[in-house]
Amino acid sequence: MAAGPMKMRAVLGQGYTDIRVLMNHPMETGQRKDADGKLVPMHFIQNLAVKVNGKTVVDAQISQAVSRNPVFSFRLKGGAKGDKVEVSWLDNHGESNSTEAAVA
Amino acid sequence: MSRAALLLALVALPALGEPTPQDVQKVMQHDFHARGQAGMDRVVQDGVQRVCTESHDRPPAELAKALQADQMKTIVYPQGSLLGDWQRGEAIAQSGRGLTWNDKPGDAAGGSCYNCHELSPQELSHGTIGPSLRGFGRSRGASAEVQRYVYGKIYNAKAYNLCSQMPRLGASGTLTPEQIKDLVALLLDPASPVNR
Amino acid sequence: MNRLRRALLAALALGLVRPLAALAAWNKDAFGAKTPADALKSLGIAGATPSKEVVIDAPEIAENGAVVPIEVSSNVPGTSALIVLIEKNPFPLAARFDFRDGALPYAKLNVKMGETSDIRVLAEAAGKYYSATKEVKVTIGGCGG
Amino acid sequence: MRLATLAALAACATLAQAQDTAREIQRYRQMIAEGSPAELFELEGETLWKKPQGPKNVSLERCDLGEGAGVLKGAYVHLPRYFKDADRVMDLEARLLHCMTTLQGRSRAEATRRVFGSADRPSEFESLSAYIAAQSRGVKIQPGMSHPKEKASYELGRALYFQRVGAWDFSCASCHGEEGKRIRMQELPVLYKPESARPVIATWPAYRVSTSQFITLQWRMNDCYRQMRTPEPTFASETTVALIHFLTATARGETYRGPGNKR
Repeated sequence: MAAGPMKMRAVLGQGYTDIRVLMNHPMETGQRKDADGKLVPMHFIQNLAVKVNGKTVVDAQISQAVSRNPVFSFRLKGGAKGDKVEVSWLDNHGESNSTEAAVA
Repeated sequence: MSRAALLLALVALPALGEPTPQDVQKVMQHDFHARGQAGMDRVVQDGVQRVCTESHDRPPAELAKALQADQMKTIVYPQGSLLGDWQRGEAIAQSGRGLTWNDKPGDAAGGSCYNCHELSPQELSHGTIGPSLRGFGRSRGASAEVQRYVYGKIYNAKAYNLCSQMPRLGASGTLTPEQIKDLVALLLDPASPVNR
Repeated sequence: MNRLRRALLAALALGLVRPLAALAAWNKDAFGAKTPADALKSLGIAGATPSKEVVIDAPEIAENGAVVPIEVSSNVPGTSALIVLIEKNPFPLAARFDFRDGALPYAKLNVKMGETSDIRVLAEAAGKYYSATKEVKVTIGGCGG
Repeated sequence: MRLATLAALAACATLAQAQDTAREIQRYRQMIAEGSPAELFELEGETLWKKPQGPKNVSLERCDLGEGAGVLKGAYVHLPRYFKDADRVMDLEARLLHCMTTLQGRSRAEATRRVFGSADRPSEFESLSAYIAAQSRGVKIQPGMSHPKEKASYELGRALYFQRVGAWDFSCASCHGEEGKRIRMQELPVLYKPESARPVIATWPAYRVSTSQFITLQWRMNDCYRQMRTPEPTFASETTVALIHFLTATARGETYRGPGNKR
């Protein structure tokens, strides 16, 4: 698939904003063998950040223990329609991606 | 009635417009292709498959008895004890390999037993299509006669119940006599977890 | 001047002072630890008080260890971080979430579990740690064929 | 006496455990459904739908899935159906293959070189199925049932469902034939009964968490026949379409809510 597409939904709930973000990433543990028996090298997202209107509110460190094609949900205190929410990731190969959405 | 006549007698008249097993077989012979060890012979029904399909697994008693007798003749018993090693038996019961188009013919096959049966109480992930076999040997003992029954049932389940869903693991060439003896041990050996 | 610079760099290295924009440095030692105890030591955590205020919502049985959905949160006032450990995994530390003004101490994610194991979650509040554990049984689903 | 009570306790513990097991598996399924990467495949499918390909360098946007050229809304749930231009009943994947060969001018061999993908690289049919199926969310399932060839396809599908073949004498009904049966931990819906078929067909195609792949009904037919120890069914052949037709017709009337999420 394209270099790790991401999809995010930010919806105003009761008293908090519900953020759900999907990201395409193999999250390889380094222990999996490919079709012809070769070990696939470690390749996983290490850092994940959620920013609201430019300010980091969630700063996460994750590992190869997170499932492939990760799906995360977070909750922001309050929040208002139109707030700009951005989620970005950085993996152990130095690759990164980010996506943003306005709170619906 | 001779066996052939029995087979030819249609077990159940198909409803109008409903394809017969022969019609279905023709479509499959057109729509399938051999792959790996799975050849096109496998879409051609034998007598047991034909009768069970036509009767929706409820064959007329007389026909069933006759065909079961035929199936009984296919069972070949090895010499001596039929009790193998239950630990190898557990591994065979766990393995789902064997006879698929991506199984290599030389590789050891398994019995897929846990897919349908409960056996050792330690295995939470077991099926329920077949009866639970927990404590099977505890209640029946491990006499030569019981060993022979279990060996035969694994070798060709259709000899005992014509339209059983249990594969003919010996007759189909899936398991070797040695592997079947190991499964007999898994079921009958007092030391096997099935009987503890 | 360089004494101050050196102290700041040292502090940065220890992750005590996070540059506003940059992400927390990925804690190689903690994530590389092979036992829960070593992971906590690398995170500078001496001990944690078990508390019902730390909540783990996870299935008791997961049909497949590749994707185990867990929801972790903390009702301890002032919670600033949640740490997720999967005790029996080759590398027990699975994730660490630091929450700042505006985010609730809550996260839902899918984790991999090598085998049936306890999931342990720690909540950090005002430098003290509170913990909860939940066992998830991992079975092999499907036809095993 | 104590031994008997212990045994009794153990017995009812197992029974209780069995019910807990089923309930917990249900909870596991419900939790993984809430966070599904299926949407990522829908995105990929949209890109492919619009991407010019083949000797004619044309996208699939003019492909008629039965509701008119390029119309996606409700197309998936009205398949399989009869198509006059091909004079046969087609499911979604058969129809996509038809558009690839006619509109895009691709050879059947090239278009079907890789019909089932991998976690690293889904196949075109998988991504396209995710995107197109999603366009039918909220629409009632209603495959073609009026044309004589549609009726024949349905009847063939039903007969195939009960046809015992292969080295292990299985039919679909061997596993999908009786209520409450399981293979390992996997419950087996009795798919010739509407009430069992509806929730299943309403959530296929689906993202499979255990392999991180997006799987379609053509794959499902292929993999079931593999486990039945038969030779391989040709992709989008009459057999596979007839079976999918029988299952979809059995589920008709249900509101589609896929793409879904499977173990």
